[in-house]
Amino acid sequence: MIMKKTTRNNLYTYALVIVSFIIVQLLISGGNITSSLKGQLVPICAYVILAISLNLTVGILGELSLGHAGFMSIGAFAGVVAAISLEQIIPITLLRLIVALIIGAFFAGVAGFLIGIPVLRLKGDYLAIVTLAFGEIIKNIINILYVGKDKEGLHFSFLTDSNALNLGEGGRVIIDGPLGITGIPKLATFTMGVVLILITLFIVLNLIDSRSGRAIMALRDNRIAAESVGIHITKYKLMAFVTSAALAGAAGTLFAMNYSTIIASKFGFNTSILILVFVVLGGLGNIRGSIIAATLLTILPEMLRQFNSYRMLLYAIVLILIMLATNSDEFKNHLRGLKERLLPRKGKRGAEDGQS
Amino acid sequence: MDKANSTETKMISVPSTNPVSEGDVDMLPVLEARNLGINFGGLMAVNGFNMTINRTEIAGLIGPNGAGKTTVFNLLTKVYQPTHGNILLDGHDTQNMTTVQINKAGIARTFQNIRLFSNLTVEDNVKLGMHNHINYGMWNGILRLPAYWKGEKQAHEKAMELLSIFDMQSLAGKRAGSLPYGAQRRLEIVRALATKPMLLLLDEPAAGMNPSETAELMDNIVKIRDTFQIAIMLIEHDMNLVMGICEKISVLNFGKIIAKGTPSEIRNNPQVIEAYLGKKREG
Amino acid sequence: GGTDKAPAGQPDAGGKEPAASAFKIGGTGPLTGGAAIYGNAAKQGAEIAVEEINALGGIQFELKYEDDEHDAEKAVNAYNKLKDWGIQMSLGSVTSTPGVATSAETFSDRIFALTPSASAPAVIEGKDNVYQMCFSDPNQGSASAQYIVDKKLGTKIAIIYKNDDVYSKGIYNTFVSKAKELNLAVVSTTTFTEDSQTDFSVQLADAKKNGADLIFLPMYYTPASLVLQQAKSMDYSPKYFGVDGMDGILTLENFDASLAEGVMLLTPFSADATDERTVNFVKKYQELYKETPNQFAADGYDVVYAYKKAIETAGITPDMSAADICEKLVQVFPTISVDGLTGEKMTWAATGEVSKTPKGMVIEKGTYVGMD
Amino acid sequence: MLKVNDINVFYGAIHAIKGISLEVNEGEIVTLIGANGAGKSTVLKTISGLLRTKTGGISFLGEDITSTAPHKIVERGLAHVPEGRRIFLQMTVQENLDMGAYTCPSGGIEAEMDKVYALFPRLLERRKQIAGTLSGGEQQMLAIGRALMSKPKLLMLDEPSMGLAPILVEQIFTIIQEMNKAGTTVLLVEQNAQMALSIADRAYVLETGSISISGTGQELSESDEIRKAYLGG
Amino acid sequence: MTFLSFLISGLSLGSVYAIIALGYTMVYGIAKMLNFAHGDVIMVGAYISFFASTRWNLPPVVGVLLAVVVCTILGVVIERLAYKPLRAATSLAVLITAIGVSYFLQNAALLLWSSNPKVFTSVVGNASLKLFDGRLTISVIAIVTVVACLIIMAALTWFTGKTKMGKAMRACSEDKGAAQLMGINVNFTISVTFAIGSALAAIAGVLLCSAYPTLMPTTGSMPGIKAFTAAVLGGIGSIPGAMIGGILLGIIEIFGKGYISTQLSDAIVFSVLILTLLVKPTGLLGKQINEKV
Ligand SMILES: Nc1ncnc2c1ncn2[C@@H]1O[C@H](COP(=O)(O)OP(=O)(O)OP(=O)(O)O)[C@@H](O)[C@H]1O
Ligand SMILES: Nc1ncnc2c1ncn2[C@@H]1O[C@H](COP(=O)(O)OP(=O)(O)OP(=O)(O)O)[C@@H](O)[C@H]1O
Ligand SMILES: [Mg+2]
Ligand SMILES: [Mg+2]
Repeated sequence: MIMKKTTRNNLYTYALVIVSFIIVQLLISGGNITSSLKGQLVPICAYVILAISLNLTVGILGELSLGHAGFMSIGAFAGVVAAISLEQIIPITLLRLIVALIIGAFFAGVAGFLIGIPVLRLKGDYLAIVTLAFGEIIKNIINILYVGKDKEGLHFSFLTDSNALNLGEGGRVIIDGPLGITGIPKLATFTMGVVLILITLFIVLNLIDSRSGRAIMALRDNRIAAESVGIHITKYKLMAFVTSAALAGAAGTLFAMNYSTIIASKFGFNTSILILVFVVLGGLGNIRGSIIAATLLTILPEMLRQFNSYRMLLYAIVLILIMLATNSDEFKNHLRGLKERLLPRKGKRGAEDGQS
Repeated sequence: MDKANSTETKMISVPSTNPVSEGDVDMLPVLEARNLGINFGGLMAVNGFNMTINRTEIAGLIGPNGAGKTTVFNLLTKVYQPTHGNILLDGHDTQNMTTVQINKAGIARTFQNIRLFSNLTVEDNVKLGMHNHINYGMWNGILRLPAYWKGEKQAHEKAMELLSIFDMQSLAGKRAGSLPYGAQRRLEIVRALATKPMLLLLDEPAAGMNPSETAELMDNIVKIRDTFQIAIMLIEHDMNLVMGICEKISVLNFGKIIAKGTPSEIRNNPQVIEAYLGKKREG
Repeated sequence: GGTDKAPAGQPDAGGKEPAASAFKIGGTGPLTGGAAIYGNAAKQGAEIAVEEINALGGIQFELKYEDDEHDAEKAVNAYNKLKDWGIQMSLGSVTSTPGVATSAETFSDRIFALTPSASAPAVIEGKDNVYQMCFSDPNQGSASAQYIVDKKLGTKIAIIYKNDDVYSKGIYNTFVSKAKELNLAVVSTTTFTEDSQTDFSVQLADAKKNGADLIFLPMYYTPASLVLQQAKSMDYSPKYFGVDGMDGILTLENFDASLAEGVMLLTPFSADATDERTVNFVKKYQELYKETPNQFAADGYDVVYAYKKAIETAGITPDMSAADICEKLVQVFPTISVDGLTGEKMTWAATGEVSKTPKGMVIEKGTYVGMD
Repeated sequence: MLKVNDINVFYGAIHAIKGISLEVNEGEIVTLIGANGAGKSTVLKTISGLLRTKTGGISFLGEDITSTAPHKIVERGLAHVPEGRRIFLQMTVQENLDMGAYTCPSGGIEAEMDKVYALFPRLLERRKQIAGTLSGGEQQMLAIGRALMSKPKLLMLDEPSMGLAPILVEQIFTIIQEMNKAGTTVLLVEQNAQMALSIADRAYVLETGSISISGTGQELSESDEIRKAYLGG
Repeated sequence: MTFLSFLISGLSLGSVYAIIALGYTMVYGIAKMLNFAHGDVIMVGAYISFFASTRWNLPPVVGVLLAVVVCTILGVVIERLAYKPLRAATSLAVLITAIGVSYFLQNAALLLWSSNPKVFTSVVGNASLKLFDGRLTISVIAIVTVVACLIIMAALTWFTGKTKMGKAMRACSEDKGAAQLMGINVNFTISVTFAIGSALAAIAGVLLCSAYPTLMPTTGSMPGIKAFTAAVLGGIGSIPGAMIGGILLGIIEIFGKGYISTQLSDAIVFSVLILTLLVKPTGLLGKQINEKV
């Protein structure tokens, strides 16, 4: 049988990730990579996974979510708490990281399920605002959450402060409310990040190209028709939402394990929006696009550092121009016109230069 | 494929008037609507609607614009919950059932305003019709276990078979939204058929088609009934089609049935002429 | 952006200038976004110091500040950028959360860091080569409680702190435990967040209802100015006690100084001080940036001078590697004493913690007056 | 009155209209027939300015309107009942009719509305109903009624009979003829070719983006070729 | 008495949200886009008014008018350059562009006006009314804001419901193509929408900063998001809804802080929002549009 178009397309996507990985590894072993780029490898992986997972909700399921960073946050905190509390039990770091990733994904998935049940009944912008609200609530709750561990295990406390944990001798505060977690073991590695991207791709691409994925896309295209052919709306909405949340959770763990500190405020509205920008820029439903957009847009602000204080202004302008260039026919025509006008002028200017 | 097609075409070349074949068909009606009604903020869009449809029958529902025909379909498929009356499907009351359950229980439909999954391929649209007949779960799909390959292979074959009814196999890979209007209408029918219904509801299947396309559609509706041995109920304003293939017709006006009967009875019913057909002769 | 102008006479093209004659120092701070005031202030303060020192002709500095948007992730990126540039000594990060992240990096990279203002204990905790120029949060919290008790400033205390902020929460924590120890009654504790820092009516009403006669405000001056304004419109006039972040309130453009009348704070720096160093600094700052410097600017300024002193003491030269410099500085820092804008004879413990005496200040008629 | 001169229209890369020229004279009923996807709707949309030509020109009442904005074209007296009705689903029936009279001075609106209600009494009954909940046929009546509100000089109708009960189809065709007698020129796109040809002065047959045959209504309805292809006989 | 004073604080905060939400909902309801840059236009308006009074010594009224004019022009220019080319694109593409515009405005303000906060002088002074022997104070600015909010709501309701331009706006919001066929100049109509929305943003900026007088480049972003929340709570596109949503949001925020916990106040506000939408899925006054099958 001839390979299906989607199958071929998917293979390109895997190849893109693997080839990029090999190139980067070669650069690293040759010492040809800047600290700046090297430092961004893990966060890029995390953002790629976040973008892919959000694309599942926004592009494939067709529901706008403005609270994706909330799931990232749950994954980050749950995963790091797990990694820290398992320090003695699992001494092998790789194994501990894997366990942390799974726990991060699990908690975020559970949150996705609990949130999904009420939320997914809403439509369009109403759903979007509720996801935003949940993102903010998660942030608020982690800000008043205190977790510590001692010989007796984990202790939890809300609202007061770390003293209320009543930790025993040699106990350690892990989550200290708004101070977040400090002293995180830096377990995340670029290789692990790439492996996680590949797993994410495997899950998402295979899900899309299967019976369940078709059902999810059917909901997006026409809910009423989907019901009329016997597709259970809530089940498939939840399936997409929970998968998306769980993957975001794993990405959150990966992300957090790359920094020595995390705080809840990091995972607010702005981060949710950032991930959404990746998805929209890469194209709704276009997984490879998400990967590329997440990578480029994570690197872009760093590339603009040479412009000093104009950096973020330029970032904004570049973002607007990219959106116009990829989405507007009118703008494309302008560009074409501009090019036509500029080319001859360029020649003229050259002549002038020659004269003076 | 081609061979099968030609034999089938032969089979339907003469529309049979008595499709009820021997023994295996249960004589219980597929559908029975009793005193069905719905109220939209004071407007009784459908009122005291009674109707039975027998197995392998082609029934027509006609009536002026706004008479409540589409609403009847919406009641039968539980897009709206009836405010009065009962619907018996295969002898079972469908009270409290949802649209999804109704479909699983055996009613499939098309829509007056086409509702395809327009960003998906033609093949995927049909496979979605088969959704509840493909038996593998989410993890089988993600992990690409044998059940996935088997299920997808069967689904693909079955989808192609269904598409062949309208000679649409070559369009399988196209985006449904990019098809010409007529093809979209046909695809909707195929998708509905893929759910393996006992009763197929068609809402204005010939709308937007020109006369020659309509003629072809008529042949195909009969062919579908004969091959799948199902009942069909259709709404249509094209009298050539209604009078040509329906075995019995109900006429709705202001939410109430004003006449029932065979095509010739309806055609000559003065009330129907007055409210619906107009003076012009029908072909 | 004045970074490129600051190191006067330094050709900044390429890192391979013959026999590097200037020390490359740099730090990260929020230069954009909501916390940009702090980052820009620290940067500008440091720029002035660099300019002054370079003009002397001896030790030469090349200073570079990178934007971290008050975010740990961006701070690590910014720090890595500085590493690529060839940073030899770090000014850490301006704010605490990024500071914790970058100090972990400087620790493992063996680059010495002296942060002007990242005051959380976690910034220096367990890192032998990371030092603070500012008080650490616990010190401020307990010192404030102690000061209030010693001077009998108030008996019933209300606290308003910023619930999602490391700095604010850190000071609050230690203030409360010290207050308990000293039997200082805290009658009202309320919070706000980044997202709800416009309206303080509820917090003030709670303080008022519980009869608080002094409100402790462990927060930066921007929200504090709103607290003062809203309390006034409620006809509530308790005493206010602030922390070093409160300094700067008088520099707010168009601020009605009468609102701050009687506000007390523990701060190591005041732009109104009359000593020559401060007067000189404030004048330069105003000329260059058209603003009055706040404590962050002063801290930034002092960091550069502390480095100058340490370099002189340890005999460090610009051609040394960052790691070598780091080892020398680790040895020398606990031994030196520096005079700066934020304190005379500042010294450091080997933990990285600074020791300087905070001055109790009170705002009277729009200027700071020593409180003793 | 309307002159379409050798227009080419593209949807992205798809060349939908390939050099079509046609003419509608004052007082005529001209019909445009053709199979699904032939490009009939595209022609109408191009005339009313919703789509732009790549090459070629369109003039209306002697003035060039090739690149005139759609709302300006409407002001000059051209109304278009688009395919798929495009009524304002969230407005009431009456508000929809009001919108139809957007370009008219507010004075004569009442009278015009009464005329539309007289043509379609069902709309009068449903005057306060949200248009989105009307039945398919009712929506079609509203779309036509709305276009009449602007008292157009040239009325372009895209499949007005679609989804209408036989009795209404007849009515609509009668209305078209009556309006035409009262001075409105009509350009009609229809699937129901037989009826369209029977009232048309002239007709064009469209085949995948170009005009294959043109002639008087009668000539075409008698042509064998046409009968076979479009009249189902 | 605490209850009353909380209520008044809530009303005052809420009506600031409401005024922003009115501008938001206007653009949102008609151009069908989430204009995340709206909050930043507010900020620009406040800066203009600030400079008018402190640097150029203009009387407050002139300052406000100047702010309105500048914001109106700004809004129209933004629409022309950044949103108009995207008429045919998905609404998400426009949303992302709006975010780009928001970043742009914030960073431009940072470069132009520095990160140093400025203290805004209330346009109506800091006077307040004292009731019940001074146990209850109501600031004049709170009263002005509430009144302004009511006037704006009434004016907008009249404008969109009764004027020809208002009708054109409603038509554009539903179907731009069909609106053109009615003879409506869609581009002009949308420009007018943005002009009105931005003029309201200027007024909101002045009132916001009069009540809560710190002004920085990021001043508008949080109130912008809160106002968006308020607009949805009240029902998307509904003008009275935006007003009610805004005021409720303010009251809930204050009551949540006052009676439950200041630490949880954000969570409380958003939980109420979620609960409301679960009970009324299209907001308080939003129309439930059932798709006809
Ligand atoms: N959701 C609803 N709310 C209010 N009225 C409705 C609703 N749905 C349908 N109606 C009204 O009920 C009546 C019946 O509508 P229905 O769509 O069933 O008509 P129909 O017979 O299918 O007409 P057509 O042939 O024109 O499609 C119409 O007058 C319509 O306006
Ligand atoms: N928006 C679009 N994008 C791409 N192609 C289009 C679009 N609209 C129409 N087409 C294509 O242009 C051609 C002409 O379409 P048009 O709608 O004008 O046909 P029509 O003659 O009106 O057909 P129908 O009888 O189905 O209404 C068709 O091949 C169609 O697929
Ligand atoms: Mg119908
Ligand atoms: Mg058409």
